[in-house]
Amino acid sequence: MLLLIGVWWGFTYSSVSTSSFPTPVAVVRSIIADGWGFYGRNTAGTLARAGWGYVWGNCIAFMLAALVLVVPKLEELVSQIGVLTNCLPITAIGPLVMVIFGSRVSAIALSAMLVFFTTLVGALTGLKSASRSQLDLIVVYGGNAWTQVRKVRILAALPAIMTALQVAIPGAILGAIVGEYLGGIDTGIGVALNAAQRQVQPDRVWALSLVTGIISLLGYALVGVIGRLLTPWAKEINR
Amino acid sequence: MTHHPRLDSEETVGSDVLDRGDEADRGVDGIRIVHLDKVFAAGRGQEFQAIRDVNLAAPRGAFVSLIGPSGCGKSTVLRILAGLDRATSGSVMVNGERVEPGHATAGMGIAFQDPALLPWRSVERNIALPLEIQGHKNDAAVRDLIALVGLAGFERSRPGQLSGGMRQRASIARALSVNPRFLLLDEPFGALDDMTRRHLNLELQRIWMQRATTTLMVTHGIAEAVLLSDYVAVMSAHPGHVVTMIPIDIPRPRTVQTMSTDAFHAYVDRLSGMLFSVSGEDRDGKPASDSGRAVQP
Amino acid sequence: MTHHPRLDSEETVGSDVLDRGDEADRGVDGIRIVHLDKVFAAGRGQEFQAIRDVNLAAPRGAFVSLIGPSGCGKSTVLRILAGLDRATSGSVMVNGERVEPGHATAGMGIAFQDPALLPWRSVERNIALPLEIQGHKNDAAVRDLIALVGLAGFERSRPGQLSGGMRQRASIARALSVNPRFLLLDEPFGALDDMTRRHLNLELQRIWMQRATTTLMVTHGIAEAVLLSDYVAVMSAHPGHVVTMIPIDIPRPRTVQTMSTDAFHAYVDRLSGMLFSVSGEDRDGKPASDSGRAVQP
Amino acid sequence: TGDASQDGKPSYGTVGVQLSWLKNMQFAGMYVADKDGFYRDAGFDKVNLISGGSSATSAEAAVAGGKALVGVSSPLITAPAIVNEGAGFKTIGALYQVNPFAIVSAASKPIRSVSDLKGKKIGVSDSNTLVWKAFLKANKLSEKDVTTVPFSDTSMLTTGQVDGYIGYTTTGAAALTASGFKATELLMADAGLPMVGETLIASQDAIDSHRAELKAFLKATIQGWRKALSDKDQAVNLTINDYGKDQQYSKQSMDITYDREKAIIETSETKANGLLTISKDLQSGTVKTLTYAGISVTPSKLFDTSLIDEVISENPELLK
Amino acid sequence: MNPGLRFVVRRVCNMLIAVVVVVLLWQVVLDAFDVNQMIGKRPAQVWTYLMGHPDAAEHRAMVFGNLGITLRDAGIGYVAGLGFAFLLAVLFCLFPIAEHIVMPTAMVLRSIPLVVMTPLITLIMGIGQRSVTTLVIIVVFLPALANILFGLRNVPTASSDLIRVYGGGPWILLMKVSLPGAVPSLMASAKVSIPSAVVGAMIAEWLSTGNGLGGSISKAVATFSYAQMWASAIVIALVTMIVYSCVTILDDIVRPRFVVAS
Ligand SMILES: Nc1ncnc2c1ncn2[C@@H]1O[C@H](COP(=O)(O)OP(=O)(O)OP(=O)(O)O)[C@@H](O)[C@H]1O
Ligand SMILES: Nc1ncnc2c1ncn2[C@@H]1O[C@H](COP(=O)(O)OP(=O)(O)OP(=O)(O)O)[C@@H](O)[C@H]1O
Ligand SMILES: [Mg+2]
Ligand SMILES: [Mg+2]
Repeated sequence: MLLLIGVWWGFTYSSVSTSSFPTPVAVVRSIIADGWGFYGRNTAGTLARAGWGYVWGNCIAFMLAALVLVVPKLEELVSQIGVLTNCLPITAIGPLVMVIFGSRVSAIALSAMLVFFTTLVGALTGLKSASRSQLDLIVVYGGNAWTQVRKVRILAALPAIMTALQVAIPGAILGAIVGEYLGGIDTGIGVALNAAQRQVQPDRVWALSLVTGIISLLGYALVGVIGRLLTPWAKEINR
Repeated sequence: MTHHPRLDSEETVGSDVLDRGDEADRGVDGIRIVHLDKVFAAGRGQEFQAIRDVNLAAPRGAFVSLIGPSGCGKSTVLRILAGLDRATSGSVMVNGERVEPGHATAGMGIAFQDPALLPWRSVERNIALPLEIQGHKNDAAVRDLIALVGLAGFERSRPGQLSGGMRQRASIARALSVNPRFLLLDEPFGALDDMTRRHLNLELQRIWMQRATTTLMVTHGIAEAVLLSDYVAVMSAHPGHVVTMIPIDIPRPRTVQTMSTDAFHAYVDRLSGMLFSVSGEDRDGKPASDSGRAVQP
Repeated sequence: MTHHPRLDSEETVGSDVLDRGDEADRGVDGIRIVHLDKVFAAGRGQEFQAIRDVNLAAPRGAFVSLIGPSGCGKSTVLRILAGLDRATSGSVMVNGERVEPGHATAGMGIAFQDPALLPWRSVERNIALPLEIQGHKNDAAVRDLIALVGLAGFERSRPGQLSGGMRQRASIARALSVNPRFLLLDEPFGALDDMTRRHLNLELQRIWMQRATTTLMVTHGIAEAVLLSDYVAVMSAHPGHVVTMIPIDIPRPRTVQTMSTDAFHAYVDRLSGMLFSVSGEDRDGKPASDSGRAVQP
Repeated sequence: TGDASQDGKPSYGTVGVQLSWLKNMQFAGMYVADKDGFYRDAGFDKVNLISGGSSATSAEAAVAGGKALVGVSSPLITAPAIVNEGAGFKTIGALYQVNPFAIVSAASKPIRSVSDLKGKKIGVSDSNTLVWKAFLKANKLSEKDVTTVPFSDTSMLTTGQVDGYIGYTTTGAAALTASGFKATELLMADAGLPMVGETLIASQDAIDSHRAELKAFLKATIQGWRKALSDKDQAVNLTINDYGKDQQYSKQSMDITYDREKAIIETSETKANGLLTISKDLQSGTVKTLTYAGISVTPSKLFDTSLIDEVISENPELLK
Repeated sequence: MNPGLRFVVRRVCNMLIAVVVVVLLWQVVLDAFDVNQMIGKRPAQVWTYLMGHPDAAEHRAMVFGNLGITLRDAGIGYVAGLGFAFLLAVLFCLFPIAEHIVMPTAMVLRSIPLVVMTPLITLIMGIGQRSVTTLVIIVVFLPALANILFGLRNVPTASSDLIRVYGGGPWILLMKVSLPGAVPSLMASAKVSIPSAVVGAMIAEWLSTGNGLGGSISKAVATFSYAQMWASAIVIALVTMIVYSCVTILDDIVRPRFVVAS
């Protein structure tokens, strides 16, 4: 991290006019100058959207993953739909999302979309990681496929799912910001970023980006910690 | 089904157990394995015949042990009996019901060769799992079973925090938790010291006598097999085949003292001899050669 | 280091083995375990003392068996000896070298309690793995080992295609593949039938005698321990502790016939008695109660 | 058509207006109309000003989807929508009387006339592709004479990756200068591309069936802009501290923007005809510009000035 | 029919079913939300644009021409991004300290919107292939890295113990255990990265070169040419789905060699 700042400093110091790529000092100064009123409100808006997007994206991913578990034939189809949601550029789906969901929810929808596929693939991979003998155990005591899912597969998948959930964090935030960037919203990092860019305030642009990065980092670390708490067995026998 | 399974055994099976007055409800249809074959796909288009024409019949409520050299197909037979694997041919019935692959036999308890505990569950919750699946909870029973296998104090430990033997004991407790009418045990005491093993042997006998549980146990301990069984089936290898089934005619309940009787020793010696003769021809104790690999087109 | 480990044993250890003229290069520093403690974190801030003040010394080239009730800490001792776990306190030396956690002892072979085969490697390549790691290949040796453990014909099978006993045999072969000067075996024969087990016992003795391998074997088979060992250490449980170490004074090579001698039976009975006394107070064979769980603040 | 409430005043309920960009100076008149109650007086319970953003077609989409009664857009988007899709939109008024697009360049390496352009590298964002095409055509420049690259941020100019970029005169050079980078601009309007900007669009359906409502909206909006143009403090204040509060705009740059906007909103024509009106000349000029961009449309297809004309004639006070 | 052929036929059928369902879904969603026909083109309209329209040939030439550019951009970025992620994951395994330096950087890079990043990247790399590739790498990189790393780390303790007792260091652990064990995760990353690479390439084209489908789609949106936009989007979506299917088939072939149920 320190290294990164160092490189940044060196870069901005030496080569480029500071009017376009600010030094770390300028960025920090800009953060202090804008203050809590600015960042508090904008990040709160973005976080709320990213949070909802995260929840929705993950819920849908889990529902589809569960569906695949019950009807394994659907796997190909479900992941193909995942691919579909993930391979279209935002410039293409942005207007559509705005029309379908309304401008206010579009940031949430985009955020959910970016989260969805990562989690879906993580969940599908994880749900296959239960061992044969663990599944047999359920069968012999009269459990059905659904019991296997509940008692074994979900928990066996938990480490993989937690990784997916971790990776989904920056996705969720990015989605929310891009959604805000597209329009229809008054408060949020994406809006502030767009405005700052137009107003030629590179200090603020980079400050906002930095804040975003830090938020992602915190979220990523947080999910990591939760994951470790949730799966204490992962480092134990690990068959 | 009136067809009687052909047994490649010297003895015939049945009447002596049925004579036991206290177990009048036991029928002759406890376990019935007829012409069982299992061929595994062994990769690169090859096939491997693990067992061939296995036949075995035991009355309801009987305790049957299955012994044989390592790799002869004991676990394979057991997994087919449990409905976990599909036989290549042949049929299997348990307590009067036909075993269908993928369908659990009602009232079955099973301990696999590997303990297969769920790593995220505590000992207690691992043992309670079958009850949970079947929708009835019974905390008291679980507690009793934990004490029975000597795991009191470790209720909340996870499998990763247990020793090998402790894991195996948890797996036995789990098999017993459902009050099974049909019990399958695959080398249940292999990782236990003699003391613990003997204790659990006798507890198993007590439980079996109380509940008239039809039981099939795979084991490597000949003494253990004689101590517990009504019948001991001996398998030969490559491909696995039940060569004989010997009724053990020692009165119940058997105790530690039983193990020093002449009758007991006679059975142990006889079975050792048999096992020896199916295991190999070499006097120095060379094991069954696993090299006669049957490759079929 | 001149400090001599205190042994809670009736016997003292050493001279009798050194007398054996054919093994002149064996020192007195084969295995030296001094005041070994291991405390596990047991979750929720609690701690669990698995072993306390374990002491054990054996000369270079000796064959030592470790017996004790299930869960008494045998595997824990073995893992510390292997440098896999860090002791909470105490020190461990092997063949004159201090064991440092995380550093492999040169020339060590080990078979874990669970076979730990790599599922994507064939039997053959699993057995060759230690050689591969150490950078020397020896296909002939691997082939011989496969034959030795009776896995000929299964060289190319994957572990998932083997029976439990076959997997265990592969793991033994792997432990032997490095021509070890120091061998650790954790219940290596637990999943094998008597016939195979006896064969491998004798093979192990042969290899050990040829190579003067310092060996520590954890086992539940008292007869096996007596058959193979120079010393048998007996552990009690909760927390684990070596209560005694008994030298086995039976001439080598021992054979199947050895097992019917009176000396052999005397040792077996004596060890059974000891194991019984450390295991529990209950005549009916109640196992060591695992309930006295030491929880420290 | 709104219901007449008890006191005979019409009531149009709540309507949405899709703005073309974030809430900045560009919509000051609407803020005033909202704050000072002109919309309420005109019969609206509430006028929702919906922010736009980088999604270029949001106004057309919102109007077509019925989410907004009026959208703020540009002929450069509306015309293709009409031509390509046969869409039933009309431009019913225009705020900017002068084509707001400009080529912004560094003062140290200025592009002041078309002849300066040769051999230069110009950043053009996708939404400005058409106007750039029209500009090249109108000035008989070929694609080879200037290099076009996608434009993402003004830093491309300040770091010299491009020699100029296409932006709004209201924000472009002014904001750059305010940030400490001396910039100049070449107005497209001065280079043969007359065009209206910040146009108000409505669907044909609304024009036919909600005429009174639209007229009420136009009237209140004109009132708002009249007030905004006469009271700079209020306009700038509302933008910085109210509607655009979360963007913390700097007063300095808003002041500059205000002045620039005023110049292209209040022309001699609007002084005579009223704000938001579009003269016949300007209509045909716009259509000509569109033709350069490869879009052939007739004034009557693109514009419907009947509403604004009626509003002005019915409310002569709007001209004073 | 031989099993290999049957396998391929089954996968192709699955693929076709997926396409049909997607097309149905497309129609149904647009109808359900009553999306205006000008913006939400229906399958039939896209078909007309590409096949039935008088200028259809021209349209096709344009769309497929751009498709080629995009596939090239995505392909280069995909290989580079995945390779880079793989190398870094391996590096992290060997030197865990490196993770503490690189991971935060990767996170920050990933969460900064590309619109902000692009000018910096084009400044360093120049406008063209190199900056497109860099942008694709940024998009592909983090999820791939996290997945591969998870796979490499998810080593059974028993296996790592085995390597350690025989004196194997991190490198041997990696070669003998971690890598073979991580094959499922590697394949999962290879799959997830396909759509990421495509979308990354299109974003990069939009922001940096203006070529390819990324450039043409956003220009089409800006000029209200929704038929062209939809046609481009659908074509790239279908192509991505096909590529994804191919990698899935590869996965199905490779995976069983490494995960053997025991
Ligand atoms: N999935 C499989 N694929 C191929 N061969 C298999 C498979 N499972 C088992 N076998 C083979 O079938 C034979 C019998 O295996 P099984 O596990 O039934 O032996 P066992 O009698 O239980 O041996 P042990 O006492 O060692 O557990 C073995 O030779 C084994 O290699
Ligand atoms: N990782 C761990 N965390 C907590 N407790 C542990 C852990 N590993 C082992 N123990 C405890 O340490 C004790 C000794 O375990 P160990 O595996 O050494 O026993 P053992 O003598 O090998 O038994 P067995 O004969 O059953 O294999 C057991 O009570 C076990 O519960
Ligand atoms: Mg078996
Ligand atoms: Mg152990």
